[in-house]
Amino acid sequence: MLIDRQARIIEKKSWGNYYLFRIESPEIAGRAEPGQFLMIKVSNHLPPLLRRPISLHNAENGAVEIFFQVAGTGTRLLAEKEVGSTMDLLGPLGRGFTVEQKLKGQEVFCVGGGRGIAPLYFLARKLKKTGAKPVVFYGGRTKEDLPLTNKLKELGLEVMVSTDDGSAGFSGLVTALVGETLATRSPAFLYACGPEAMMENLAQLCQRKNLPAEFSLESIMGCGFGACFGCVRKIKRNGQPSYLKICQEGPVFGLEEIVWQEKENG
Amino acid sequence: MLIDRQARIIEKKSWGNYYLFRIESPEIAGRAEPGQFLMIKVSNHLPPLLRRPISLHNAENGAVEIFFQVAGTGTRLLAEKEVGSTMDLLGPLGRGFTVEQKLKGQEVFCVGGGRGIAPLYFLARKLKKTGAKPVVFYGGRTKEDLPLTNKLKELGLEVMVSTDDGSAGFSGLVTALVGETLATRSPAFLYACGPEAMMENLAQLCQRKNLPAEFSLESIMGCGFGACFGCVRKIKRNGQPSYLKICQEGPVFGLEEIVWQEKENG
Amino acid sequence: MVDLSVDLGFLKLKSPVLAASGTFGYGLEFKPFYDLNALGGFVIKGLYFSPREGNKPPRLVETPCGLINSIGLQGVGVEKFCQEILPQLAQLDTAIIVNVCGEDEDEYARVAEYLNHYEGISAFELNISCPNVREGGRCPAQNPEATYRTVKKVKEVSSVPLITKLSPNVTDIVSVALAAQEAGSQAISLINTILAMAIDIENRRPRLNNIFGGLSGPAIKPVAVRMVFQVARAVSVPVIGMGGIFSAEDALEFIMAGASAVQVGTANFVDPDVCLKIINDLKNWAEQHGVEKISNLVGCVKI
Amino acid sequence: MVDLSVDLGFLKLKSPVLAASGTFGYGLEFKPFYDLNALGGFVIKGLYFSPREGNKPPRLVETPCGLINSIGLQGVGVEKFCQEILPQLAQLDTAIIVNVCGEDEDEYARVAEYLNHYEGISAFELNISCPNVREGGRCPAQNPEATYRTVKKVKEVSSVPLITKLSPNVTDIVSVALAAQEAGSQAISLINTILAMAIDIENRRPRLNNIFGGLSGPAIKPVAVRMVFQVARAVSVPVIGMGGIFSAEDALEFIMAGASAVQVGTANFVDPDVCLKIINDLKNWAEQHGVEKISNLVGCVKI
Ligand SMILES: Cc1cc2nc3c(=O)[nH]c(=O)nc-3n(C[C@H](O)[C@H](O)[C@H](O)COP(=O)(O)OP(=O)(O)OC[C@H]3O[C@@H](n4cnc5c(N)ncnc54)[C@H](O)[C@@H]3O)c2cc1C
Ligand SMILES: Cc1cc2nc3c(=O)[nH]c(=O)nc-3n(C[C@H](O)[C@H](O)[C@H](O)COP(=O)(O)OP(=O)(O)OC[C@H]3O[C@@H](n4cnc5c(N)ncnc54)[C@H](O)[C@@H]3O)c2cc1C
Ligand SMILES: Cc1cc2nc3c(=O)[nH]c(=O)nc-3n(C[C@H](O)[C@H](O)[C@H](O)COP(=O)(O)O)c2cc1C
Ligand SMILES: Cc1cc2nc3c(=O)[nH]c(=O)nc-3n(C[C@H](O)[C@H](O)[C@H](O)COP(=O)(O)O)c2cc1C
Ligand code: FES
Ligand code: FES
Repeated sequence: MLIDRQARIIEKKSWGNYYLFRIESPEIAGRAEPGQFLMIKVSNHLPPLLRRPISLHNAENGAVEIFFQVAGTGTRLLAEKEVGSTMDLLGPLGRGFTVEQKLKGQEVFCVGGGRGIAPLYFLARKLKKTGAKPVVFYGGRTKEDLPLTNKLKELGLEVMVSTDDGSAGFSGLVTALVGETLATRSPAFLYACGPEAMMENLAQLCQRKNLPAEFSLESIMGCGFGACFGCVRKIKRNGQPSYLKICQEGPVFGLEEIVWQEKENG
Repeated sequence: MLIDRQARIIEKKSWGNYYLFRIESPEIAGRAEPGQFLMIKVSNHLPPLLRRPISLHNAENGAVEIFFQVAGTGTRLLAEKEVGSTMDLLGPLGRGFTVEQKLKGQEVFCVGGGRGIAPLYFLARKLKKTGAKPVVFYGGRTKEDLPLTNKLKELGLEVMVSTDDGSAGFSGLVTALVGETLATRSPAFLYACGPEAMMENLAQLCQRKNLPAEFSLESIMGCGFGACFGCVRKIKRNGQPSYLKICQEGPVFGLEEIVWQEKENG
Repeated sequence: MVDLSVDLGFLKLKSPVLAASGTFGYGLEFKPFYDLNALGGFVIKGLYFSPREGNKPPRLVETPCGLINSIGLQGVGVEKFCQEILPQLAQLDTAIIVNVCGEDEDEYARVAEYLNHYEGISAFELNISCPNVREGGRCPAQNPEATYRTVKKVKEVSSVPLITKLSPNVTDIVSVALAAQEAGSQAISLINTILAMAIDIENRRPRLNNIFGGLSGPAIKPVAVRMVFQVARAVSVPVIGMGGIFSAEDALEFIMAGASAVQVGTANFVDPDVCLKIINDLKNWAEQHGVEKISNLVGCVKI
Repeated sequence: MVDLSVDLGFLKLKSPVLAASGTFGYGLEFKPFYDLNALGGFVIKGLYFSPREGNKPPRLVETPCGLINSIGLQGVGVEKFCQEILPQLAQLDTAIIVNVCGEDEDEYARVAEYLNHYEGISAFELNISCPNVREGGRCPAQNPEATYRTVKKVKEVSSVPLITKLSPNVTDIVSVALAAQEAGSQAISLINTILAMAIDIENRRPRLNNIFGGLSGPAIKPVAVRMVFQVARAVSVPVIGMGGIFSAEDALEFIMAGASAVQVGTANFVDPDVCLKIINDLKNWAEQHGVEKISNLVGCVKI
């Protein structure tokens, strides 16, 4: 974990509300693991006061990639940055996805909803390298929400897309697509990142099917490195459920660890 | 007085810490008088919270000009704006300099210190049109503080410059230069804008010489249009000295009106 | 068509958006920017019996997302106000509220008595919470007993409905609000500014000549929302909320916290037409959210 | 060479910059970013006798130039702290201050008594001002008598120097500070957070599960500077100032207002190495301004 105050944006793409940046940051890129995240200072002026957590979408050749959706002031300011300008990054933070050697040769599902696809690209790359066979499920409300479909296909992966309105791929929720697919296929593991409701539904599916899984959770973060106790969620780890820091003990947690009902206050 | 939220920057120049913008704003330009000012929103985000007061440096052909020096956060953000971007202007505000017809054919002195030169360009143009003969005194710490010298000369005016360090023109304070010049010449009026100490010294000179004069004062401004009572200074107008609003009753005041000792708190 | 009107009981407002005292001059300063009749109303700058000079400048300093002022209630006094300004306001079709000030309880009452005789004043807002006139920022609203006495005294002489404006510089805002209600105040407005200070480290002096001033603006909004929420749940009279409102979304926070109406202060300096914008945006928000009457939202926050 | 050291009487600090409780974890979280020995010291997150869960999330919300938190003092309790964390801190050569909490006066005393037996604690900071644990944000620091009683009780059992941390949610900060001094507190630190609230207007719910939380960050700096100034002029013990310090310039405002040392809170979240930067910038500022000893600036504001 380190601070890179001079990370330079070397590529920028955008699709509507979605943005992808490629940022030169050799040291962070060198340490990054799929599922970890960055805390990004979106502006040199206040507000916003706090950094914003954004997943590592990729890390290669001394650069990291991020993929994000404009959700408010912070991400809007981030989106306004241009190629050539520098950013202040803190990372890599948190514990990423577990990729065990025993997945070699096995089929694994990676399920991303909306901006939740961000860390799964990086994960799928690593899975492939390990010799696993990742199948990526990519869901959105409409086809405009699926800008990374080609990028994923270019990795040589099987990609199944779904849209709530049927404008591309499977018509319906991505959870329904995963459910249907599970009727005929038996992956060794499932990884997911996306809206809370999506992940909770997937967790139920996995429980029924006895399918081991990991989920990347979100939470409002004050610091990103364990200092503020702001990001906690109820997690069962070594015994009783207790409030664990998402930023340090997660953001990735195992199926059995997560207490979903603890949604509290929307 | 009106709000132009879409005033477009059409020209930008800079010299070190000094900036000149030409901004398309036909309605404000059409009403502007020398000595009046704008309240400028320097950013669409907070902070800074408040607009910043900047004098009208010129108004012609549907555009206004401003000339400013970076003094803090607000002016720094202003300086970062680029040609083509739009600004939110409120103006023209306040009461400008008095230019009476009887100055026709007479010599008048315009004394600007540092960024205080800003409104005097606009004033000198108007004086020339009236048929007066403006002589511009332009003082700075060093020759880098005098970026408008040529622009003033191009108006066809007599321009006398001074620098504290002698790097250009008269070596010493601009007040000394004015004092020396007054030994041999007898202008009909003096106008000044600049640091408080400079103006106070000039006021003493004028009093001794019985030279009528007007000064453009500064004050921290909350609103710029009379609503907050934040910008007051002690002024003698119709009787006893009282706190008058610089933004509405000024920023230009007559020699006899200003209570200089009322500097209060640096 | 969304219904923006608000019934305070003693006063019907066209919209829940008022301009706050001390930030709207005498109203006339804003005429160039829009038709003031769009407003729910506005509150006149604090008025003492006699004209007042106010504090020595500098009187303003900007802080992160905030503004500290130490104006000290510079103003024209009741006579000039009634002779020269009120007649110009009388033509407006919107609520004119006078912010009533006093050095002591007697002066508050004298101001109220004087103003009683004039037409065109919809209500008094009793300013017992200005931090800029007494030593160390003290004011009656910092004490339930002093609040009760002052309100009671004015209530007895006043023929105009009474709103009492509270100070945030207290340990227990609810006890002060209850005292004002008990003494007959027909509404509570809050918050006035938070006592604050800034130092110019180069000169090693306070930035304000008065040393202390009152903090306003977005910085204080979370404190104001909290206090409005606390007071609205404790009193039975309507609450008028303010503190850092710059947008319709900000106004809605206060309304949902329990404010029947809101006041917009510092924002008027930045965007002279901000009240108009907030009113329009409130209307749009209500339409988009299927809210027929803005006042249905008052205090709707679920806890 | 500028002398940054500060002598609080009961404790010598290498520099006037401490990290504030609750914003520096147990210190260890910051080891990756710089050598903690550069600090004047740091204050451990609030410690109760037993481990505590803290409040339900969401626990944070950002506001204009501010942060509201309702962590509710989640923590490991004294036993685990002394067994597992303190030994790791003992190797550091900087002041370790423990923020002592309690549900009631007895618990404060029990925590102090327990910690007395361990080496490596430079001082206790008595946290009688957390707005996040009792109903409606109440705390002992809102009342001079409760303050006196709590401080006195801890003082009687404590073998470690005592700092008392005050709450800004009061009418009269000076009376509380005097009560703490009277009861034997050897220093006063202030301010803790300001009680605040934010509402999610789309969901019509408070943004924090706990409804209220404490506001920190640049937004509150002008309020904090004012209170530090007031307290420093009234007490004879040293004052430790905090609230919204993000830069050396901010720190200097507090020092000139009368703070012998400062604490940096929320800023640690944004820039984990901010304390180090502030220390370096303070040194440079002092050099440029011909100040040989930072502590010569304490309370130097001219009024
Ligand atoms: C570990 C982690 C990784 C993330 N990775 C990505 C990513 O790769 N791409 C991406 O587009 N987004 C990602 N997010 C979400 C992203 O952090 C939020 O969208 C962003 O912080 C919103 O900030 P804002 O200023 O734009 O919006 P705000 O105006 O602050 O808020 C807009 C909405 O976003 C919610 N929000 C605010 N902060 C957070 C937060 N920390 N987490 C979740 N929701 C929040 C608010 O409650 C509000 O509803 C991630 C979040 C976490 C915790
Ligand atoms: C009527 C009027 C006309 C002006 N015209 C010009 C102009 O044409 N060109 C130009 O360069 N400057 C002009 N100024 C000064 C300019 O407004 C300030 O330099 C600017 O507001 C500083 O803002 P900031 O955010 O950059 O600095 P801040 O960080 O806010 O402050 C930096 C320094 O400037 C001082 N300052 C802050 N606000 C003002 C203010 N309103 N007036 C004076 N000093 C202030 C502060 O006390 C501080 O010492 C004018 C000021 C007034 C009142
Ligand atoms: C410059 C200024 C002057 C003020 N004068 C008064 C006043 O005369 N009477 C009063 O009751 N409140 C006065 N206030 C307080 C405001 O009415 C309001 O309560 C406060 O500023 C909080 O609202 P805001 O954050 O929207 O400004 C003044 C505020 C400012 C900024
Ligand atoms: C997330 C968070 C947790 C805090 N926890 C504590 C605490 O445990 N004990 C305490 O005395 N103060 C606590 N505080 C208050 C800070 O120590 C400090 O007094 C306050 O935040 C003001 O300083 P700042 O604006 O620099 O953050 C906490 C503040 C924050 C933001
Ligand atoms: S975000 Fe601060 S502890 Fe997790
Ligand atoms: S700046 Fe507001 S009255 Fe002059």
